[in-house]
Amino acid sequence: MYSSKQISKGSFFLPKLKRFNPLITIVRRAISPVKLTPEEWIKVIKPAEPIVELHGISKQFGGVQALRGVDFQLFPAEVHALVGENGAGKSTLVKILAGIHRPDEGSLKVDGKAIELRSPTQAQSLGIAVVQQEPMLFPDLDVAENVFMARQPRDRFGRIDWKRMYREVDQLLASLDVSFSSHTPVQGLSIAEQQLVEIAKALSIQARVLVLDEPTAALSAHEVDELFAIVKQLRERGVAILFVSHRLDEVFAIADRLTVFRDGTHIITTPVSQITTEETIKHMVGRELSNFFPKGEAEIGEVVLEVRHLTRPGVFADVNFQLHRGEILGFAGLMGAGRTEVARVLFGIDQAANGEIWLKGKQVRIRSPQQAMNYGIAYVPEDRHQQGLIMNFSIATNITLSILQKVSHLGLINPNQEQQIAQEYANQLSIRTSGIGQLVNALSGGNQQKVVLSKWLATNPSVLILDEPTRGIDVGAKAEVHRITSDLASRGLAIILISSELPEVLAMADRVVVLHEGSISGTFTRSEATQERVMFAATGQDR
Amino acid sequence: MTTTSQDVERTRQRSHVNQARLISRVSRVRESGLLIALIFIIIVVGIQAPRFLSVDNFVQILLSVAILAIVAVGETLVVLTRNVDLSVGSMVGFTAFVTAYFFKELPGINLLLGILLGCALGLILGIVNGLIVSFGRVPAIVATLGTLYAYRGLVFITAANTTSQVNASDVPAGYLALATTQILGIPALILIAAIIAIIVGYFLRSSHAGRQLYAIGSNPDAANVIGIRKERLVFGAFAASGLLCGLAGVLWGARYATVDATNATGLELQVIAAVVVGGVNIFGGSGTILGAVLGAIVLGTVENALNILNISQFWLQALYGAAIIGAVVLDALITRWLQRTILARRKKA
Amino acid sequence: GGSATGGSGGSTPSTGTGSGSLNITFVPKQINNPYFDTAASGGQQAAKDLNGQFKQVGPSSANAAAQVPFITSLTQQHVSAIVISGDDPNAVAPSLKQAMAQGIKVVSYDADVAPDARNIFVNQADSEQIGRSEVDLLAQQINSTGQIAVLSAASTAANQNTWIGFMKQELAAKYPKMQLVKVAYGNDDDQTSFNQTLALLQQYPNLKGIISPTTVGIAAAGRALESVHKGGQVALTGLGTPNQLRQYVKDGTIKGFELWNPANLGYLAYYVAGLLAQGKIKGNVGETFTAGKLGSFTIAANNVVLLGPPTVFNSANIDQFNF
Amino acid sequence: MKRLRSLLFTWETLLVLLLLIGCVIGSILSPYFLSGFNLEYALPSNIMEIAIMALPMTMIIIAGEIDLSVASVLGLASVTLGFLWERGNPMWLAIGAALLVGVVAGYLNGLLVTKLALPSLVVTIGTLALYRGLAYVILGDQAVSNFPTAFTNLGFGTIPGTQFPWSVLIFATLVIIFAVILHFSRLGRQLYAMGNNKEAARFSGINVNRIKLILFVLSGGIAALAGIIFTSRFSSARPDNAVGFELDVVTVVLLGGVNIFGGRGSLLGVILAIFILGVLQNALSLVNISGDIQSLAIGLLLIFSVLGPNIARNIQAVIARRRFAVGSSKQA
Ligand SMILES: Nc1ncnc2c1ncn2[C@@H]1O[C@H](COP(=O)(O)OP(=O)(O)OP(=O)(O)O)[C@@H](O)[C@H]1O
Ligand SMILES: Nc1ncnc2c1ncn2[C@@H]1O[C@H](COP(=O)(O)OP(=O)(O)OP(=O)(O)O)[C@@H](O)[C@H]1O
Ligand SMILES: [Mg+2]
Ligand SMILES: [Mg+2]
Repeated sequence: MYSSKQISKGSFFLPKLKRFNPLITIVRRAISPVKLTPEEWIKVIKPAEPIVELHGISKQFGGVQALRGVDFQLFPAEVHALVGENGAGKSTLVKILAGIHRPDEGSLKVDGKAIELRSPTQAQSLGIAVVQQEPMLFPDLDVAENVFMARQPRDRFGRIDWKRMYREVDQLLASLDVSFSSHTPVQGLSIAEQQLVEIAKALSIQARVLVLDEPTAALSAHEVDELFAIVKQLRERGVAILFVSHRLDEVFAIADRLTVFRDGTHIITTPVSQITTEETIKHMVGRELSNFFPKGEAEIGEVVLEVRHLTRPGVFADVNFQLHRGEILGFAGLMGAGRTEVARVLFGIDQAANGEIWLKGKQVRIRSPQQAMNYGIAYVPEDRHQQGLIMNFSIATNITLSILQKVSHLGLINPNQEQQIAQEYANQLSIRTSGIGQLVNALSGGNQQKVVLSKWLATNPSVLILDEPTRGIDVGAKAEVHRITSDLASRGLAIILISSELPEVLAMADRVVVLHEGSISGTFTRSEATQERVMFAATGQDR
Repeated sequence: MTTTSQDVERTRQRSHVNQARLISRVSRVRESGLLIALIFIIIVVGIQAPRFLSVDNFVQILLSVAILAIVAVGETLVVLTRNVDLSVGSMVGFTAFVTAYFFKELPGINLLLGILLGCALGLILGIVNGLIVSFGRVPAIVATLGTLYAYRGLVFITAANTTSQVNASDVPAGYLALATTQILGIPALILIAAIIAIIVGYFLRSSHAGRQLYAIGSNPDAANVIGIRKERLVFGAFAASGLLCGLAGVLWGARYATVDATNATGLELQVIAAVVVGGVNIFGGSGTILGAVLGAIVLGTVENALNILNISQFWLQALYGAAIIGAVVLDALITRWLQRTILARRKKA
Repeated sequence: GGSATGGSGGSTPSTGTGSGSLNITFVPKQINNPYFDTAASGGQQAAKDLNGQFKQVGPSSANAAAQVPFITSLTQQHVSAIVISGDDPNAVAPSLKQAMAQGIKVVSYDADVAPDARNIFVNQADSEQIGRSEVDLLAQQINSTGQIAVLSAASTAANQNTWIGFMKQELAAKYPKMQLVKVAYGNDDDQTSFNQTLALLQQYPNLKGIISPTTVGIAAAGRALESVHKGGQVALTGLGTPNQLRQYVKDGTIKGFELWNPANLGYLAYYVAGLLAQGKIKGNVGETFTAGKLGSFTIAANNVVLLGPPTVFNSANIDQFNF
Repeated sequence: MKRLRSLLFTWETLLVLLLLIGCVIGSILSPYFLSGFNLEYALPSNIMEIAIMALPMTMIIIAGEIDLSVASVLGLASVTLGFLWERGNPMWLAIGAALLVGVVAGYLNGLLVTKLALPSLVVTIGTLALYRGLAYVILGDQAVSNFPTAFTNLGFGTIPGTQFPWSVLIFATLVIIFAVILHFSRLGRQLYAMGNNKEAARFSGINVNRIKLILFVLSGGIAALAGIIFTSRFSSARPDNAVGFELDVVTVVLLGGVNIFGGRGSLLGVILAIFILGVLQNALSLVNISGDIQSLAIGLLLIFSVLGPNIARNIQAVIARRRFAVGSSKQA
């Protein structure tokens, strides 16, 4: 692959460039000692055709249409932001660029040549570096090897040159100003740190197209600054950067142009200078924010659940909050903030080291999910496919899985009763299906989520914990989930709503608890809670 | 940026340095731990029976584990990729028998040719395993459990249609000499095993393919994403295991001279014990050749000690079982403790 | 190979017992074992002489349980007689009784089974004689002094244990200066026997001799002695086949060992079974009969027929034998 | 569920076919194959231990685990039985102790798997060696065989009026119990859930660890029971009893269409597979094909019992993908 001498020189020259390519001159110039200002860059670039050009790309997963004939262009030396709600299709596009997914339809051009991206290696060899949304690393190996795996520098005998590898990785890490070394084993790095390793990896292949899928989601403010510094540096060198993010403030801080996706369709592409945050959000959700989330009226009752000084070393510490009857308590925070971990402890999957949990005035120890269920706690987990459902069970068997006792006598299951109960909830939550005998893996994301909800409502809980309940489900289903949630609250359920989608929390929650690196960094009432304040608390900045 | 977050960074820095040290220390623990165990055994037994401490005895121990070590090296390659090869015993048995028979039928034949034949046969058997596992998508445990019996069946059929047993007098002295000759005063068997261990260890350390074996075992999906050819490498690992079993078989025939259809039965247990005791993670991703070889030596030493101390050999198999479980349990506890400390350290920062 | 045997086996439904075509099957402890194969060759010889059929079936590894299915299926085939070397005298007894109940004659050879589970036991050699003579053999080589050890087969093997019993008696009676320091078990497995021999040499540095009353064991022991260059220094004797041990006798690792002729054993066993099946003998104690080339025999107490004294092989005569 | 059921259905019909073919070939090969004695006695009695151990194994594999130590537990139980009987303890005590040993052995497997979250595969490879070793330690160099006829009849005698051995009766009873548990009970449902997705099962309030523990204890106990039957059938307790049976047990379960990764499979399939194995062994030994070729056949059977469905599934997948592609392009 790449002889890594070039890296050591620190230049970002890309050997795999096609010959006879006008761009080559540009990049040559870019890495030549003569530094060009961004302005000069724009001059050089604009006439050039886009590095990457997508045309009429569609992609479908089972039932879900992730992308519908989207067009998209990426120019050298631009930072291009891609925004959209969860499930808008951003990551799908990214994965197509990375050569992980192949589009069902549409064409992809690199340097104006039509290309079939067959594999990640091929994408890399074209100079496309991708930082996935979820880090994909080798826990048993150290940082350096993770960065260079399958591309380790070799000496003239073809042996791996460890010295040089560590040296070069350390250089990369230095430029990222991270807190770990090239020798640190990846097992034990936080998600944020793993994300940084991924970025180092991307930089190491001297990309001219760098794709970052929500890179900042898990980063601390400081790390974000470092990252942006690097992004700017790369832009100066003529690298094209695709930047996927939910954080509009960042987008407006760094991006030159901006593209909005909604439900897998391309809505608009425009220079950031010519659009406002409000307009962008409008494009993203397709409606006015105000009337988007149905907000049921529920009167807040007595305290149902109280948590005091709850601590799980290494994950979260000294968490305190109260949850009332009929209340929706929003949990905001960055990915990895520890929200899910708190929920897991409340549901008895993990054990807290210390702290107290009080249910309806009685202190309780929750050692297992069964116990939690007996106490009337229900947990809709964040990962539908892995934790929520048995994918090749039918709708009915999934719904009754949590209440097998109810539908069985002397340990034997009563099929009629099972069917009947399942049908009941399928109707109540209007799950669209050919019948409750259908396998859930054939359902759309939204309907799958409704099956999970049914499963937990069937236990008729008094405390319902929803972890990212609308992640990756389409707008319609989303609205329904919100409707269901709020009238569950009005029926007197106490609900904890964990969501990475700020607008959702702000609109749904009566109160918002914000976690940052495992401790509560702010609690706001509906009236106090603004996008800005919550985001500040979530990123741990005091203000 | 506020001062507080700088402090945070600095403390995190520190915690991470500790972390790196901690983990690298623990990862070295297995080899060193094995060495300590070994020395401990030697001292204890030595006190009981001074005869145990003789150089000659240690040579004997090394001789008795040389073949086992060669097979364990191959097994390590497979285990690193999150697979397992249970058919090694049958592969060794098969090649041992065929090679010996070959020498019996063609006594005049070039020694090297015979050795190559054995290795080639082993390679073929390994390739079959590899095909079934990585292209037939049959879980390694099932596939090799199957070939364990299938290959053994082949040995019996071969024996039934040729000769039920090859005796010392049937094969050329040159072949038998493989196991007895000494080079520079060191028995050839030990040298061969050592050379192979060094070569493979070197391959694992300094070649792309070698590192990619670790990658596959550590996180198969990630390996796919960065375009590592999982199937090919796993296939290669099984093939290599077969090849080494072939060589081991050749040496087996030379060492034991009398070869019948049941030879090397149950070897797989010893091999897996050696590998697991040697600290090769049975879920792949981590472990070294040095570890595996040390594991074999430890087991050999224990066996030898049992005999020296005149303890019933009936304990041996139980001991292998205990060794396997002990090792796995130890690993589990270590990793658990490691993760806890790391999480704690990180979050304290 | 297998299918061929299958064809012949399946395609010849026998007409049960009584005179008429003899259809006799050997069930050794283990197939592909040179000792039993030699015995089988004798059986085939006898089959020719009695113009009967010979077949051999059995497990691929010595294991009592594994013998039973074969006995059952032979019972169903109504073979005229089963000739068996019982891996475990009692494990096979029930199914053998079942066979006898169906009128099938049962003759045990090499290793006896429960007396009520067979008509006649063809004994290769008197256990007492074997035990004692082997000690004598070794005594000659180490002029009756020093530590000796026994390398036996599977610790569960009945015949081995009886022999060892008599060895001990003989030692106690005649050789006070020889002491038996250990009985090691090689499980009739090359590797184990080999390692056990080495272990013996280490535990007892001044070990003078080893007796291995099993063909696998003695061969492995020979190889082990050779590999540590102790051939000749530590005397080795026991039961083995000339082909296996020719090498070691020639290079002096083994001065002498003994064995009855397995081929003759197989011959006699088949012959006895044949006569029983044809009703020519009843199998009662005291009956005498002639077994083809081997001459005449008498059925001794507990319906045992004794083959005769074992042959002693040494560098002088070994080349006259090929089995 | 429909697709799953239909898939299983096809697999089981395939097994029925295989069984019939086996019987036809068997009866062609040997005139004795179809005899009552053969079908009622010889064929079943030789596979009953395997058949019995296959029942809990089915559950364990469906739940996504595996227990390779069963044959060793059988041996250990058998040896315990003999050891105690030889030392003049009453039979009932010896039998009780043997069963207890089995349960304890299973419990140890269970503990290692649940408490330390170790993979059952590794644990039971270890205990496979350990338990067998203990059997050798206990009974070292003897075999116990002087069992009372009352006891040996259990394994060797036949049900009055038939030629069926008693073990068939035990097996039949167990089959009914296991079938009910696996296919109609809460536990059964939970097993399938675990096999499909342990985490989701746990998140649904299923006590995964407790169930695992139960399974391994059950497996140990049943293996001990098999050990008792085995001992009485051969009236012989030896350390090497039933060496290598684990392969046959796993083979029949996989051949029965149970997915090695758990979550799919039915008891019916396994029962059919048991009979197929029985017919195979029986027919082969009827035509005097010795053990070696049988082990070859079984090994191949094991491989193909997984390879076959895999290939089938791949083909299905390809077809499905084609159909789907067509569909999607139509939509667009
Ligand atoms: N591998 C997959 N299998 C099935 N459905 C998928 C898969 N990947 C994505 N989807 C679905 O495709 C749609 C788009 O997913 P995608 O990850 O592209 O959204 P996104 O914009 O990245 O969302 P987020 O902001 O949460 O990352 C979602 O409905 C998602 O559920
Ligand atoms: N794979 C991992 N390695 C190390 N630490 C991890 C890992 N996964 C999670 N953590 C830690 O556990 C804590 C909680 O992570 P988790 O993602 O569950 O929190 P969360 O707030 O639920 O995030 P999400 O936005 O995904 O819900 C964080 O401190 C994170 O660093
Ligand atoms: Mg995404
Ligand atoms: Mg979460």
